Amino acid sequence: MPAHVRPVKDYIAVFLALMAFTALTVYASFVDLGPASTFVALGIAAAKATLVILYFMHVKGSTRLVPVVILSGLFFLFILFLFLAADYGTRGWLGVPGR
Amino acid sequence: MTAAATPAPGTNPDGSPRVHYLNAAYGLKSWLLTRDHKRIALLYLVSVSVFFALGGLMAVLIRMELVTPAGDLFQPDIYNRLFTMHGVLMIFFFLIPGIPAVLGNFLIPLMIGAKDLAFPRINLLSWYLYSIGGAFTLWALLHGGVDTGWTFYTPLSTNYVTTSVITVGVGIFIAGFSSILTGLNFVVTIHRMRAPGLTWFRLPLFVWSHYATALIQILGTPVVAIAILLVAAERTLHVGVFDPKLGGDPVLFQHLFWFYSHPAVYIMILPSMGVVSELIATFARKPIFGYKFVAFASIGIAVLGFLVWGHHMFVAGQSIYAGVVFSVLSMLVAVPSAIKVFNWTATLYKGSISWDTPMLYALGFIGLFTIGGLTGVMLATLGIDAHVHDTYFIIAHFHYIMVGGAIMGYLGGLHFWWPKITGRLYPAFWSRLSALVIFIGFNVTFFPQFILGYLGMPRRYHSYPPEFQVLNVMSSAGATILGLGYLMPLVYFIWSMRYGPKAPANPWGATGLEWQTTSPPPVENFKTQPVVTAPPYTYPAPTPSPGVALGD
Amino acid sequence: MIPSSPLLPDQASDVARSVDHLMIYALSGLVFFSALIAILVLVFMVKYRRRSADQVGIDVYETNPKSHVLEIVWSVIPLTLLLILFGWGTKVFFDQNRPPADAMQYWVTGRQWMWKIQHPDGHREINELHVPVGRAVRLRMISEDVIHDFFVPAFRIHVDVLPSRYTTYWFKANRTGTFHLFCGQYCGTEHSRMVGHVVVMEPRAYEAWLAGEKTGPSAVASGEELFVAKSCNTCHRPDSSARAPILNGVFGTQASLNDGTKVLVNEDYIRESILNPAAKVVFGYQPIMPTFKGQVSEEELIQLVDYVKSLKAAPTTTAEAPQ
Amino acid sequence: MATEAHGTLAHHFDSLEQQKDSAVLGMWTFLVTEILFFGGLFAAYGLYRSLYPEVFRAASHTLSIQLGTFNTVVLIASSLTMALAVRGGQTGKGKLSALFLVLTLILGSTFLVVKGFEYHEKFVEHHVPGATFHFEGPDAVHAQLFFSLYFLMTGLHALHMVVGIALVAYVAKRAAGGAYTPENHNFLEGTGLYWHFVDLVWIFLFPLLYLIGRH
Repeated sequence: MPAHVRPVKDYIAVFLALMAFTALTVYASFVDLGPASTFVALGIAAAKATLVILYFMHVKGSTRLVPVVILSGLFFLFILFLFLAADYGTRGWLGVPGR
Repeated sequence: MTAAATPAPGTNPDGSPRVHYLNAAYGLKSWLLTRDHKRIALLYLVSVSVFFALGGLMAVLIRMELVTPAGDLFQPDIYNRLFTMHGVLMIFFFLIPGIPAVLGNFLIPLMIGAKDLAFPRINLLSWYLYSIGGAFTLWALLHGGVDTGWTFYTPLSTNYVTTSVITVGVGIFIAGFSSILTGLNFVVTIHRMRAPGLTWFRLPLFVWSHYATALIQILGTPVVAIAILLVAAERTLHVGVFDPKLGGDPVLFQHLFWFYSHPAVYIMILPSMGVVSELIATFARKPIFGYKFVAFASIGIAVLGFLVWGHHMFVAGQSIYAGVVFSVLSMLVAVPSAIKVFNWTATLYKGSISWDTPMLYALGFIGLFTIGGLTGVMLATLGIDAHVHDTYFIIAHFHYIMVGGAIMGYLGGLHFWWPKITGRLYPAFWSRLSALVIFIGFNVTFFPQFILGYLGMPRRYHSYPPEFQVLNVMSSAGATILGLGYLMPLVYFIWSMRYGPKAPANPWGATGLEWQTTSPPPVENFKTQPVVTAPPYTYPAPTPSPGVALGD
Repeated sequence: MIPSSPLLPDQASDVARSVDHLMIYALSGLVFFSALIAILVLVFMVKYRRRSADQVGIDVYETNPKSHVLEIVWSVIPLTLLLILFGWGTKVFFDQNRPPADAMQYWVTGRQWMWKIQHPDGHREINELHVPVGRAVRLRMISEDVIHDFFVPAFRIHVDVLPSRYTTYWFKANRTGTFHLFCGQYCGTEHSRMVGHVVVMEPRAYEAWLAGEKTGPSAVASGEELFVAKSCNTCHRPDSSARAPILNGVFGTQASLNDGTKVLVNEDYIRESILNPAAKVVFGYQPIMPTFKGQVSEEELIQLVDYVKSLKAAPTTTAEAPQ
Repeated sequence: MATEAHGTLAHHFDSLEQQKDSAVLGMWTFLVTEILFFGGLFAAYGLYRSLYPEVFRAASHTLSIQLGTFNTVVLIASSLTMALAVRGGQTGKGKLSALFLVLTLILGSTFLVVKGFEYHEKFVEHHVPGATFHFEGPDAVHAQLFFSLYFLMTGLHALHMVVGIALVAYVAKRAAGGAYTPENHNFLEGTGLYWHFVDLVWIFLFPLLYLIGRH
């Protein structure tokens, strides 16, 4: 609704921040961070995604229900990842093939 | 009905309005292009009934084959296609859309005092998607069907069978979209379209359970969609995400499949629980014992339902430790289900209980669901599941949940709201008899299968060792009774549409906004916006308000 | 031939007995609760039947402050019983899945639609498994095509047979007899004919039976032959100039890989290293080994794996053996 | 989804605000299903990447980081133009909105063209899974798995782009015709949300497929 029109400069600022994050993540990928590199890359991606969701997608300033919907979706996605990891990560602990 | 000495303009002599949603427009186009949720519900009613009949026919053929141990009626390939298509049709095209798309579609706007669902065009689209998905599946059926089992386990489904896996996969994929859109419509409608005064804790439990169902439809369906897509990709594109020969893991498919397909069981049973809550309250004429517990139990089942899928994979090569986690979480799901059953039973205490047909179905539901649920607990126990996994024990268990639970609730709901949907009453004697016949037929069919399963008869067996024959013959005999029981409502419902006595607005003396409007309801449900001032199930029920119903 | 009782399957191992005990516990819970619900429903139906058309029920929930207590009681009691069931069931499941160390090693290869079985001494049979009574038997299983499942109701355990890696089934028969063997996972057209028998015999009868049958070379011996026939020994040799890791004594150890991680050398790793040698290359070696995918059958793989498993560390080459 | 009611208030809503809230909530709910749809593929990718880290790293090195970065910039820029187009709808400037939508369209098409070049390169290098697949280096089997997942994920993403471009074209035409008002531009808003979502997927695909462990 007209009450929630965001100034153009906000959008430009978000865009520039996204560009900066993109440069950062490309740069980070060429630095040997060891196993942390995955987390750095995904962390930067999550930060970029948050910016897009909050500003471009107007979740900031929306009704409270919208973030609840998004977070519950992410929660169940997390459940999928978590239990997959629980299976594949503990295979072989018992020392009996197939268990 | 308030008796009017002279009928008001636009009403029949008995006070009901002359124009309602059924006769507001005529012709095929007025049905196929309708955006009225009530008409779409009827479109769904017809189409799911067709699929139920087809699936039932296959069940009959399966039971005929199993009368003798030798496997002498059909070739094994035909038998395999029969049980696969039985599962596919019943699960994806009858049970999952069944109650939500028929009763939910019809009732949710009525129950919350809205004129329609939030997105009427999407509602119609979802019926078309369902029909297209169904058409794909039927097309595949005519071309020989599928013989992978409804679970489509890889690598059998990807690299070994030559039947129409992709066609049926596409059908299920499209029907999945229909299911997602229905769920989406319900969630938005329940959040945004409630009548003034209708707070969350004044919602009928039917609406609560549909809300929980919608959450599963939205969150689970996409994952099975991608799993089916990957199966199709493996069959066509030399992609090997699940193919051990190409470096993939077939067990991953089972994870993705059951991430949806276990919660999908709750898509089938939760709406039925909602129906039963309505029936128990109405026919005991008192509020549901522990309304909030029952409401939150629905949400609890939906959420916990997502955490337990691995109990289908205890012996599938899953890590034993993951199995332990899934087992204990599965035990937890039993708690909200137990809460529901105890609360329904407690509601009967000091009630004013009538023995009308819908109530008989509801009580049948409680009994059968209790057995189904408790055997489910056995299956969640690692040590027992290791033995009865993929035997007739599990067949019996999920038929107790899906047929004894979901279909009993569906039929109970149909009998309860039939006067509202069609404006006609059906014969009381025959309908009571049908409830009894179905209950008996069901138990004779499926109880012997528990024993068969524990004895070790594996599922999906076309021929079996002769010592299992006695119980199989019993089961097949029961199926005959059950089939007869299902034919009875078909006959008297169709009869009632033409010859049944006209139904008043509130034949059962029930609370709930849907009984405040006329039977059948007008096109926009209520003439004036209803306002809710009390919790649900406050008896005695208010007489239908002429203001809401007729607008005068 | 096959004894059967009308309501209970044969019970032919100690584990089967403990599964039955567990089942009795669960079943008594089922009977108790479903009887409770059924009786309450029927009693209320009759006692509180509607006596006049406008009679309404009495809401006891809001008026009785103890209602919430009741809710908690009927949540906590089932939960407690369920957790007992869970704990007990888990214990039984571990018993079902953890073979004792002294178990006799058999091999099972599933394919559409038959079971191929090899005995420790090399004897083979199809759809029949002869075992001595009173000895723990461990089956190492793999499928050549789709997922199958080894299921003997008398032993009360299913285990899926996967095409991607080995799985394990074990039992210790405590009585002689002939018991059903089923494929428990739907595997295509002739799934219901992928059945056979487990014949449990007195040890002496088993020895006599083995002696009467034509016996082939043992798996280890066949594996050794294959090891030479496929020229594995040209690279995997116990001397310092070898281009490939020395295999003596590697089984059961942790091998360091080129990417810095470690992997347990077990049956699955050896099988994978034959089929897809470059996937996990031992530290210090080049990925030069060709794949043997399509050149060796699952049964030959079993023999090779077993041969590698049998190679004991030679005292002279300990310095070269990967840790 | 926000296909309901372009012009004014639909008959079954009480107010425009209720209608807009419903549209936004419906679109987001739909996007949540999309998250889980892609989520299944991400799960498969994450699983195999953690099981075969070496070869996945080696295979991901063959992707062009220049083209990937270029496409990331293009897509984020298209998100900016889309956000400004929606802002045009909010302020009732239909022509401006249409202009930004056309820009979005051009940027989106650029992305697809570049993606097409990348795919072409894969064909030339025999990195397309199938009989002709060839991978220099150890463990070609799991390298092929990487490329299977690469094509599935980027292909599904590209498919969503195509749908998005069709939607944007339709919305641009309507915006130019003055169909969207500050009170009701729900379809424009919904299209914007969809477009941003497609961008979001790429924001995760880019590091996962192209970047991690480049050193």
